[in-house]
Amino acid sequence: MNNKPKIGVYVCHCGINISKTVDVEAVTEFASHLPYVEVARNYSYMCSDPGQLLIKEDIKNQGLNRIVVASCSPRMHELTFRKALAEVGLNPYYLEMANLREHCSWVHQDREEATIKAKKLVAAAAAKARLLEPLVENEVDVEPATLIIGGGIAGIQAALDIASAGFKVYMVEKTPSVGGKMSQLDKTFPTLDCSACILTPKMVDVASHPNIELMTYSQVEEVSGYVGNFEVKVRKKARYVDVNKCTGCGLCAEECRLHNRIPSEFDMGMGKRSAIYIPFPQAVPAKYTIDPERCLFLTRGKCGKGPKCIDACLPGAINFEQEDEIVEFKVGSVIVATGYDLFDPSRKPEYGYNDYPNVLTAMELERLVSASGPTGGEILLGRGKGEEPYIPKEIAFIQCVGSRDASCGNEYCSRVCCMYTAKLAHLMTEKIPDANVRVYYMDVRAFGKGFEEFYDRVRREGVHYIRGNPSEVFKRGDKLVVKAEDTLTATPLEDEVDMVVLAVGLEPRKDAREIMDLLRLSQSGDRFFLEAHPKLAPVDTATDGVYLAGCAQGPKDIPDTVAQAKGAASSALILLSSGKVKVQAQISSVDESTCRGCGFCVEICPYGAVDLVTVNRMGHQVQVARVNEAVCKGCGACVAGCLSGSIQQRSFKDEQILPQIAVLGGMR
Amino acid sequence: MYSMKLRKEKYDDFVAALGKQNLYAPQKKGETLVFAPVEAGSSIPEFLNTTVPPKNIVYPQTETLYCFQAGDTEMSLPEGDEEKVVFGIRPCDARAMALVDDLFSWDDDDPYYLEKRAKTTLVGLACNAPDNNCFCTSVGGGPASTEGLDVLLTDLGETFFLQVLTEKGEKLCQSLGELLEKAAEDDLKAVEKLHEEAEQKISRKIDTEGIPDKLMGLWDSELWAEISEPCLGCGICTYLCPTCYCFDIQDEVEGYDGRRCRMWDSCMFGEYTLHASGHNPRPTNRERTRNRVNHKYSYYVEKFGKIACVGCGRCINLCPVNIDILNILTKVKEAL
Amino acid sequence: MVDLEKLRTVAKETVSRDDVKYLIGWRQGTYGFRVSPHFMKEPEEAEKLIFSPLCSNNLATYLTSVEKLPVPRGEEPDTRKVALMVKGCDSRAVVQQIVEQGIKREDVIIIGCPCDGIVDLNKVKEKFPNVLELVQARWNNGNVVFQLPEGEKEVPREEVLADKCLTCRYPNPVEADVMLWEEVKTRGSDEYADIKEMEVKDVQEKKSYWQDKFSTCIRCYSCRNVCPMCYCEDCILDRLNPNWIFRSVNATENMAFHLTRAFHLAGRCIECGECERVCPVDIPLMKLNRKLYKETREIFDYEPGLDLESKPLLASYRPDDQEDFIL
Amino acid sequence: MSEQFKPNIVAFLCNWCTYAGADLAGTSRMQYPANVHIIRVMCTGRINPLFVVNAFQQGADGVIISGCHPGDCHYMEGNFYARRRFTMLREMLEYVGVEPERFHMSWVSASEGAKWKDVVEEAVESAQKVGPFDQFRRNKINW
Repeated sequence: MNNKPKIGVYVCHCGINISKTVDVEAVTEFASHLPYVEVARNYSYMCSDPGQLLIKEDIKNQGLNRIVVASCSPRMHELTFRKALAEVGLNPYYLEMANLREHCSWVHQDREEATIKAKKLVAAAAAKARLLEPLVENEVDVEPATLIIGGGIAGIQAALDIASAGFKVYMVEKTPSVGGKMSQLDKTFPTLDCSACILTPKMVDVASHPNIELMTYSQVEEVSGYVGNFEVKVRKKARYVDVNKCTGCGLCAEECRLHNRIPSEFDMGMGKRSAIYIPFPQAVPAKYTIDPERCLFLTRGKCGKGPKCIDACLPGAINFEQEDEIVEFKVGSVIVATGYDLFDPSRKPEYGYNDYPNVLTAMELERLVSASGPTGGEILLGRGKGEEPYIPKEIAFIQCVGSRDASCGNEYCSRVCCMYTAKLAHLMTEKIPDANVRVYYMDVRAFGKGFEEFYDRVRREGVHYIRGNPSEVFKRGDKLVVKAEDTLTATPLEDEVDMVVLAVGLEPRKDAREIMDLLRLSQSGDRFFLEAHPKLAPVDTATDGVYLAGCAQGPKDIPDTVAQAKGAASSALILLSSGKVKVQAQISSVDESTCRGCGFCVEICPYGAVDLVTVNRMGHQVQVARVNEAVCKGCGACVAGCLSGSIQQRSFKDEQILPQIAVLGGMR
Repeated sequence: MYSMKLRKEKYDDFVAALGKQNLYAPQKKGETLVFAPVEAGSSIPEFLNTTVPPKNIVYPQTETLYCFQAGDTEMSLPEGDEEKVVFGIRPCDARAMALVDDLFSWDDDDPYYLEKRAKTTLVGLACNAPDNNCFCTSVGGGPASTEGLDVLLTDLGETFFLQVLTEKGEKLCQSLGELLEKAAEDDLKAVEKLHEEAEQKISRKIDTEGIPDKLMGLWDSELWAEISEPCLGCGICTYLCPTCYCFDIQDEVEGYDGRRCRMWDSCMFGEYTLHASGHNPRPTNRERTRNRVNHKYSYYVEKFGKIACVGCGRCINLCPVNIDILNILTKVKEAL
Repeated sequence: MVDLEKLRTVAKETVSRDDVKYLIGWRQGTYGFRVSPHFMKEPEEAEKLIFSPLCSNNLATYLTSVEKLPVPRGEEPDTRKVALMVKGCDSRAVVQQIVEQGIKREDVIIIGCPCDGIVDLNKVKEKFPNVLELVQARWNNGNVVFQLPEGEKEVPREEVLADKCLTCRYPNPVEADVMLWEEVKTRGSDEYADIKEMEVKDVQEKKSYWQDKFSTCIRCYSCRNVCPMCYCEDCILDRLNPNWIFRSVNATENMAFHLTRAFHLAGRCIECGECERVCPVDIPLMKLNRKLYKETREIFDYEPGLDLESKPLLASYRPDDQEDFIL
Repeated sequence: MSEQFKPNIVAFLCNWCTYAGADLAGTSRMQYPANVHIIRVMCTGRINPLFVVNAFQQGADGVIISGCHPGDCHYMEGNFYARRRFTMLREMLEYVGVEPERFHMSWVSASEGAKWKDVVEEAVESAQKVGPFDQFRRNKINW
């Protein structure tokens, strides 16, 4: 094929957006005299159908083989025009754009200067276009399976969706049971459904679904590979219980020498468990686990005359010899649903959480309210050892603890606290009919479906909302004093109460860094995982084939979490069901004949896309770099690090950029 | 022709008198002696010879042949050259120019070179005290050789003794008018004595007899590998050689503007003989070194009847790894 | 102290090994103070080898500069080891070459020659002009003793040693399979006085200084070819497409050439000074290289050619690298 | 000089942050000098420091390198490599007499259109201070 460059230049008026400042006619005339330019035209809207048709017709009729579109930002319409080229059989990468709108007509007013600049930009684009090469978007096969990290409601929902679509799911959960934070909740706002009632069936479904392989008490150790072809290593931690034999009867826990002596994480430390335990009665799988940090036998090497749990277990499931197991498998996509941590209120010492037992977090209250909680659903507060527990009558909620608060590093709104506070306040009035409940708030954000209505209802029920951020909680006699200012009436308050509930916010998990390193994710300013685009790609990440669901990406309530999980599942399914994935075309490649195998590119590549391989060069075994095309993301960092210029990024080669510099530098 | 004298204290006036022409003389640039245009008020430097030979005055290291526009067929030629006078060129370097003239006017005249050469007047300076590694007498030259020169000067201490050798030289002297004095009979005697003494002072010598004829017989000799082993493949020996004239022609394009240039090339560079296919008929320093020696001492002799080496000693002085042409020739003779 | 007997014995033994291709050392040159690299293949050649204050060549450059000729079908390439005599600076070049995978550690036998400093031939020539007879030299308490035709002459080190040796911090090989004699004491320290002096000059002075220096460059590429760290298969300076730097010899291309060369050595230059030594037109190349070396040390706390396990400076980063100049 | 010198600035921007930031400056109709010309690459990591030398050779009076803030690189690490490379380059350029006013590097995110405008103005103003670049500009010599 004769590949002598025949360039078509198309200058867009963009209505008057460009033509108002840039003399479009003059630019077109100028472009028509540039070397290798066969056709130069202008049109009111190049991106419109007739505009695109102009290009297509010229390609067909005049045999153009390079197209320069001088219009808006390539970030806006590069894909549009690439498609147009492809539709008439011209390789879509024979397109170069000159940004005359965002970078020229909109930012300059002097028509003469703007026109000169526009000419330069067009000339530079034409200089590069001449040297463009056709690129092929390769495809790789997709392993029809998904890894889901995290077994909370987000992970559960995504797993069920993908599994129901007929694809394999590997779910890895760090704790001994799926369920996540939602399983700790008593009721859910604003409908006041019982959390367990709606969640447990899904938990059971996950465990029983034939397409889901559930790995609880397990951690992802390593993820390598790339979209469609991730290789995963999971560490299944030793439970010291053979899950195939364990019936979940619980006799072992009864016999454990530490029976009911270890604070239960599930009950926020207010309930007790044994060293061999299930986190909560509805746990899935309902299999016991020995806590290796607590079990006397595991920590000290002896437990009385011998671990009593062994004798108690009739099926003989207990096995202290058990070791961690490494499982390896391949998946095509990954969903990160690792959830969140609750804000630790001891970081706000003014609220006295560490000092007074009757300052609780909302989650602690949640467990108190729960019928399955440590008090069987009664709101009973201990006064200290040997003293009678009491029922609080004066109750204060403090909102935005650890949210919207730059002093503790969290500027964001946690989005759920307003509504869970309203819910708990409602439950207080329900459980303790003579209680006085007030809520200290900054703003009430009741934006979801049924939220505002619920907030209204709670207020009607007598919950008193006071606008003001308390400065201090301290003790006076038997009472706690909340010191605040009612900012609506400008009244300083010292409010004596029996119980203070802190509406703690949501924070990124402390172990988020491990996941980031594992999957090459980034964080946004709030330290939650960064989505590929905040609006248009909220479940995608910078790593192709890795998706986000739930609070790992940012605070959200259950319906939003479920919606995002379904979104992530659908994104993963697009990949899995198409079976193929296109890889980047503008990626790096190595000229193996000049590469000297120094490995700088290997060190530099953030994706591990470059390897050194041994090749035979005229009879000599020499090392050269080679790019894994499916992994390369086309950043080009390797190119600038290569001393011999042997590695080049397609469409951004040195020989393509240098002419741009020449034109923009000298315009000769 | 005839002889004159120039008093050294009149050098300034001499420079002024030639003001309209471009006068080149040895100048210190940093630590290095090169031929450069002389400015008024500069003095005659003490020098044996310049590091860089004056060949670039008639044969620039980079020379624009013509300019063009990408995608266009029109071209523009560079402007013509000005008259130049080279003051203080050593006889070896002038001989080198005379040697290279044969090449550039051989099958086709090379207008770029010949025009510059015609417009250049060479005022040579005989060597009274040759350097350690000078061996001009072994290759047909001498410290007072006149070949290629228009005027030969000899340093008599207070004055320069001028021997006018060509018409160009005469024209130059005439333009100097009063500045020159008539030379005396004694002066000529003193000059001849100086020339003779200088020749005696040349300490490194080789009898080149037989070398040109027999070099080709050593084509496959182990000698070349041994000699070239430490060679770094740099361009010192060739770029600083007054007789090396190889060039490459390259297009230099900036954006859309281009020019076709001729630039010095060196047969010691790997890519000098590199084919587009990737094949290189002279793949290692062994073949390249052999070529360099053969070219000077065999091929050029075959073609033009002269050894293309003037014994200036630059390649010996400056080779970073002490590859010594006299040592090579000695070994060649031993091997013959 | 230098022990030529030991050197020759080790050389003989090494060359006699079946797995050794040759040994690269130094021998006397053809006249005066000159020394030439020697590729020793037979044990009998041992007597030619020397080590003295005249042995300036950094032989590490030959490890990577061997042309790999096409191997005829049916034949195997010669993959035997190369033995190399190294001074302190030379050994750093070898280490850096290994770090950059230019050579493999197991393919080279490093014979360490602790070194009290090498002479600068220009300084020597100034002291002893017109010496044609072969001259030998040795160290005496750090000073240099020349065996001239008229007798021995001792010269204080400050007067004849190369500048790089006067500030040398690594006179002893940092990596060696055999160390030929006891280590010498480190006499130098490097405060970069010359660099700092340059840094504080005003911009016009800097400009004309470098313009002046680079304008004499004839682009013979001896600085590149002698550099043990310049060993790309195909140097970008020789490429026509892309044509980064024109072959034209003029102020702009010379400047760009030298900036490119220096930048490509950023974090890689091991300060052996060979480029400056071989430059026929006396461009003070080390003044530029050492500037980058200084910044490498001061900003990134990094020195190349010391640690076989280190990562190349510009192929690594720290998240907290300084960035005070960035807007 | 009655007419103020208009320096020619070549800017190398990463696609994801500063190029987008410059787009935002456009969308927000911010006004800045017209003598800055942008070359888009995918990442600051792609910008070969020798591009800067080349830009000066080819007639730039000033150069801007700009990309994502550290930690925000679309490709995670590209800007970290760029930072090291340009730290060294900047030291070298200043040392050989290229005024530091001619070389600017910045972190401008996709949301910092206003910062981009500031960077351009800063680059133009400081290049104005030091005047046209002719130290090793190509077209001044031999053309």
